[in-house]
Amino acid sequence: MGCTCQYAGAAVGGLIVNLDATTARAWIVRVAELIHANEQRLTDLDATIGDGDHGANMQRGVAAAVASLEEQEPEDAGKVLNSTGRELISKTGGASGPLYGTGFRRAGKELGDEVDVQAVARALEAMLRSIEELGGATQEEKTIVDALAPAVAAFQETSGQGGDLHAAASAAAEAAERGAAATIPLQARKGRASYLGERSIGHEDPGAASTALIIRALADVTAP
Amino acid sequence: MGCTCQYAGAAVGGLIVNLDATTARAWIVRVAELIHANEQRLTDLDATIGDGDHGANMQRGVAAAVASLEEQEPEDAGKVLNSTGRELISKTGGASGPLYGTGFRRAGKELGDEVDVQAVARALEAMLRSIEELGGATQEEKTIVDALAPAVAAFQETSGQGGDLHAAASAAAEAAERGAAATIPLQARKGRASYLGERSIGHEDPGAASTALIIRALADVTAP
Amino acid sequence: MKKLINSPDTVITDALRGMSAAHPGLTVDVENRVISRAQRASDKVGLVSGGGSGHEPLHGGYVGHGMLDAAVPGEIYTSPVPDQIIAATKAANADRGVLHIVKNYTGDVLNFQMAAELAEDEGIDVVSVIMNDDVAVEDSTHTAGRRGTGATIVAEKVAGAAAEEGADLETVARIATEVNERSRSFGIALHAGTVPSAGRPGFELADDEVELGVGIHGEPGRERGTFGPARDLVSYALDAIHADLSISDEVLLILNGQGATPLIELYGAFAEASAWLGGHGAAMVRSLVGNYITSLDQAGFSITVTSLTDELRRLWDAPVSTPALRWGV
Amino acid sequence: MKKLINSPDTVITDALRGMSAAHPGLTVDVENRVISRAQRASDKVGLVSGGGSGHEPLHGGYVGHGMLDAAVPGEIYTSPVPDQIIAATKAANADRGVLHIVKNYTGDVLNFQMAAELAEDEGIDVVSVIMNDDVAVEDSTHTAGRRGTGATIVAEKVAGAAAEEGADLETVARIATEVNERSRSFGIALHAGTVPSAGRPGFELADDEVELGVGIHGEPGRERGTFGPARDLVSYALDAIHADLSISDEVLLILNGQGATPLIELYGAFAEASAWLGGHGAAMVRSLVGNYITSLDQAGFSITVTSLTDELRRLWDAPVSTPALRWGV
Ligand SMILES: Nc1ncnc2c1ncn2[C@@H]1O[C@H](COP(=O)(O)OP(=O)(O)O)[C@@H](O)[C@H]1O
Ligand SMILES: Nc1ncnc2c1ncn2[C@@H]1O[C@H](COP(=O)(O)OP(=O)(O)O)[C@@H](O)[C@H]1O
Ligand SMILES: [Mg+2]
Ligand SMILES: [Mg+2]
Ligand SMILES: [Mg+2]
Ligand SMILES: [Mg+2]
Repeated sequence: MGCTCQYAGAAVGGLIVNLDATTARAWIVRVAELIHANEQRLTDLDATIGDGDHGANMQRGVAAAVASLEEQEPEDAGKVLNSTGRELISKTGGASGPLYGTGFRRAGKELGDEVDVQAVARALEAMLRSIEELGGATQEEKTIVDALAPAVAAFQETSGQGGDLHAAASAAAEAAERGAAATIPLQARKGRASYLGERSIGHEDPGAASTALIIRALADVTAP
Repeated sequence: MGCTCQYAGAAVGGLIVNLDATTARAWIVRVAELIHANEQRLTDLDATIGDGDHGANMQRGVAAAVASLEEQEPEDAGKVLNSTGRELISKTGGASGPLYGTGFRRAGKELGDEVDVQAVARALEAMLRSIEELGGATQEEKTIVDALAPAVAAFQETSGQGGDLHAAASAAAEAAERGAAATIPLQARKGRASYLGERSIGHEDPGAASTALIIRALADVTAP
Repeated sequence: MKKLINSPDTVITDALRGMSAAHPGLTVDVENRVISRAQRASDKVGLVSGGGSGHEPLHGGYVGHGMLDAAVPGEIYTSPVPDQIIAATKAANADRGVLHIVKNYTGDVLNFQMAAELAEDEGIDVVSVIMNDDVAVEDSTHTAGRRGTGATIVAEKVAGAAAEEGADLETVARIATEVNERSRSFGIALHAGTVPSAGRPGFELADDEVELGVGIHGEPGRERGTFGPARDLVSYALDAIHADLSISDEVLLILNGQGATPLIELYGAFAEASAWLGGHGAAMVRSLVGNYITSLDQAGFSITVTSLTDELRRLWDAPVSTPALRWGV
Repeated sequence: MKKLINSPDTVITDALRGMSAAHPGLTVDVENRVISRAQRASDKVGLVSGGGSGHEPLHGGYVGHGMLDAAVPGEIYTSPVPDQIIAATKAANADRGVLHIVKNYTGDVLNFQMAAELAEDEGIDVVSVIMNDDVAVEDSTHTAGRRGTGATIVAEKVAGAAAEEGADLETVARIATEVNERSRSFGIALHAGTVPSAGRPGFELADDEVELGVGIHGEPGRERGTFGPARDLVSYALDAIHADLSISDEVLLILNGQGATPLIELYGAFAEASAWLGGHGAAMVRSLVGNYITSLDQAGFSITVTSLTDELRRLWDAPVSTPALRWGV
């Protein structure tokens, strides 16, 4: 099975239907590209309501994740995500490192060597749950969760209605972006931004913004 | 003699002919007034080529000297100058404190209970010599000496030609002021300003400026 | 921005190289960013602390006999990563368990938690004590909780002394917890510090403004206040502490500089703090004045008050030999 | 100007009150401005130093066992007055004579000289050693001579240890003189400090400028230079020192902060200095990193190198217990 699975995501008439190892790697590489392109924006968002290191943190983490994937070539998507999670934990620092890192590890564990869109839905849900559990945040506390929770819901809904991986990922990315924008009027109740109290209102949460990039990257690499 | 001397300086037809205790006290009080009025200027001069404390130093010293005179009422001019010197040493700090303090003490010692213009000439010369000895400076090194040396010379010349106390003091004050102004093109070779090397050129020496005030004060209080 | 650095990227590495060269009593793993004792202790509970860099001498300056066994510096103002913490935990481990002293910031807490789990997997007993002494931030479900600041130094010193005496992990953790419960801190900034990679001050204060309740990363506090004499600023800080901790009997007072405030000013502020304590019936029996937990080149101060017990006082007095605190040896 | 002070007029008094409250081991005569040991030493040569304030912990922070017996702080950047120095000399006198350690500034030299004469009149043997280690200033008849800076700390420590061992006045003075001869210093400023009564920085540096060879009162040095990486600035300073002192064998290195430069930067600069010394065949066997002789809130650093002898090294290692330097006790 390992072998079929590994190449099952190869384009069928240009269409990527499964999250195989190649696509998973492409996802992480695309995440790195998007983070790199948005590093300054993430830093600026964090400077406004946090400590101004979110761009640098994420950049450090995803660069390490990509470097590690180049060295190791994990054989299935689950292992790709697991390796990514480990690198994010090891290298990111800050609050976001353990949160995203744990999220990717649990997603990878959940995914295992499965590849279809339903499995990806379950993997993303595992990512969300583990981040909620570790960080203790619920929605509307102005965190990663505010982008990830609607993304997961949209992914599930689209895939449940028969949407393919790209359709589900696209819906998730849009939901994540809306979720990130919706953090603007919120008052932070978790993380450094919470120290600001009401002064955190009126600014987008940097972690929600980076979550939107992560989900957008999945939509990008699954595009036909 | 003590008694006659003590009041010998009292105005004769408005003229002060001797440096009695009253006149000596008036001199020091007038020095304090002039220093007070020029404190900022002295500070600014010192800030430019030194460490910006000459105004504060002098102000502290002369205020203490006046306070002490009020308490003690020394019986002759020599003792007034001696007391002033001691207070300047005790309270001024900086290079100027020991220099002026020693200068006034030695002037007081030289003067003793004498009061006439010749004695004052010898006292001022003693002041100059002691300052030169203690500080090791000669003329044109951009110090107190550059104002005091011409002042003493002018005082001696005027009194030697029969000029009275006021005439001699006025000539001395003018010479001191010219001497202070003449420090502007000099390069400092003594004191903090010497660290500036050529950058000390183009600015008046603060110590020379305060010397000019001290001598001017003598001219002021001996005016008819 | 003029800073005495080679480049913003090398600040941590360069500083670690410097620590290594300056302190033969420390082993500094520059690459993995772990500072530990050159002479590994045996048969005692190990103590590990760490957090973002920029707070020097915290924590590396507190590694040595009577205090920490190892410290892990993160990037500037960013928590260290689990790999570092695990390495430090191993370096500190002498088979009696390891205490993690963690300042309450989400990043620090999470990264230490990950590391503790992984260290436990490798058979090392780890207990964590979370420091949260900064009264500037309300401790409610609406925030990440009070921040950990100056009391961390006290916990490291006192728990370190207990470990050196042979106390077990539970006792050492209990003592650190007690320090946390009996300590409160409050900071006021006059000028923001500059993170090298950012290149400009973290916040702007007008000529007549101060940040009341500032955090050690230049986080905002309760409010912007009006600049005033040291006496008033010190009273404000102590009133804030007093509102949350009954100050009486014997106290330890730390008058800490944030990095760019000269010692002559800190001594002046200390005089006011000590007078305030006297006026409130407290006996200041121990104290520190100086730069102990800084925020780069931020100007300002923080005050930490620990209400002492006989045990805490005895442990505070015990010998300590680290780059930044040394007495009795 | 925002400073942590009550008012420019009370800075010294307030700081002395703070020192008094913070250090039970010191007796601080706030009114007369004399800091001395609470436990007066007996049967040893007394050591007195002093100078303008603003250089803390110098000199008050170096009063205690193994170092100074008394210190006299002047106004900010202004030498103390003879009355203070005489009082300190009396406090330090244990009938074995008193050493005055004086930094070479006209004001300091003259005021200590006046005091020494008056103390001699009262039957106290006084010997003065004038420190002039700052190579930034040419030592010629065209200047007041080289300034005294960081080597003063070394002289106070080492001569203090000799006195504690019972050496006589001549020997203690000889050792302080030897430190002066074997030490050189050089400072570089990145931003000027602010004297409280002046209310604005002592000089202006452009964003790309540094003052090379700056004095401890913010006096100008050799030239304005271009700002660059720590490595280059440190090399410039060490080259200047090296040009005047053959650096080889065993040296003591002090990497000193001027007041507003954070410790993390000083450690980075220390790494460069230690590498430079290694590259020039010197063995850095002893060192200090931190704020030891400051210039209020000036940003920058200075380097002092002392070429050690066996005797100097032994005396440096001897126990010392002061607010700012403490080891071996
Ligand atoms: N408890 C939490 N749960 C979920 N997300 C959180 C939590 N705390 C912080 N975050 C997220 O982490 C982001 C900040 O990450 P980062 O700047 O990298 O770390 P740090 O805050 O330690 O500097 C915040 O914008 C927020 O989205
Ligand atoms: N060796 C010296 N001989 C004579 N005058 C001197 C000498 N050194 C300094 N001065 C005078 O002292 C003045 C500075 O005095 P002040 O600012 O009070 O002391 P400091 O230089 O110690 O701060 C200089 O302007 C100069 O006129
Ligand atoms: Mg951040
Ligand atoms: Mg001056
Ligand atoms: Mg951070
Ligand atoms: Mg001066």
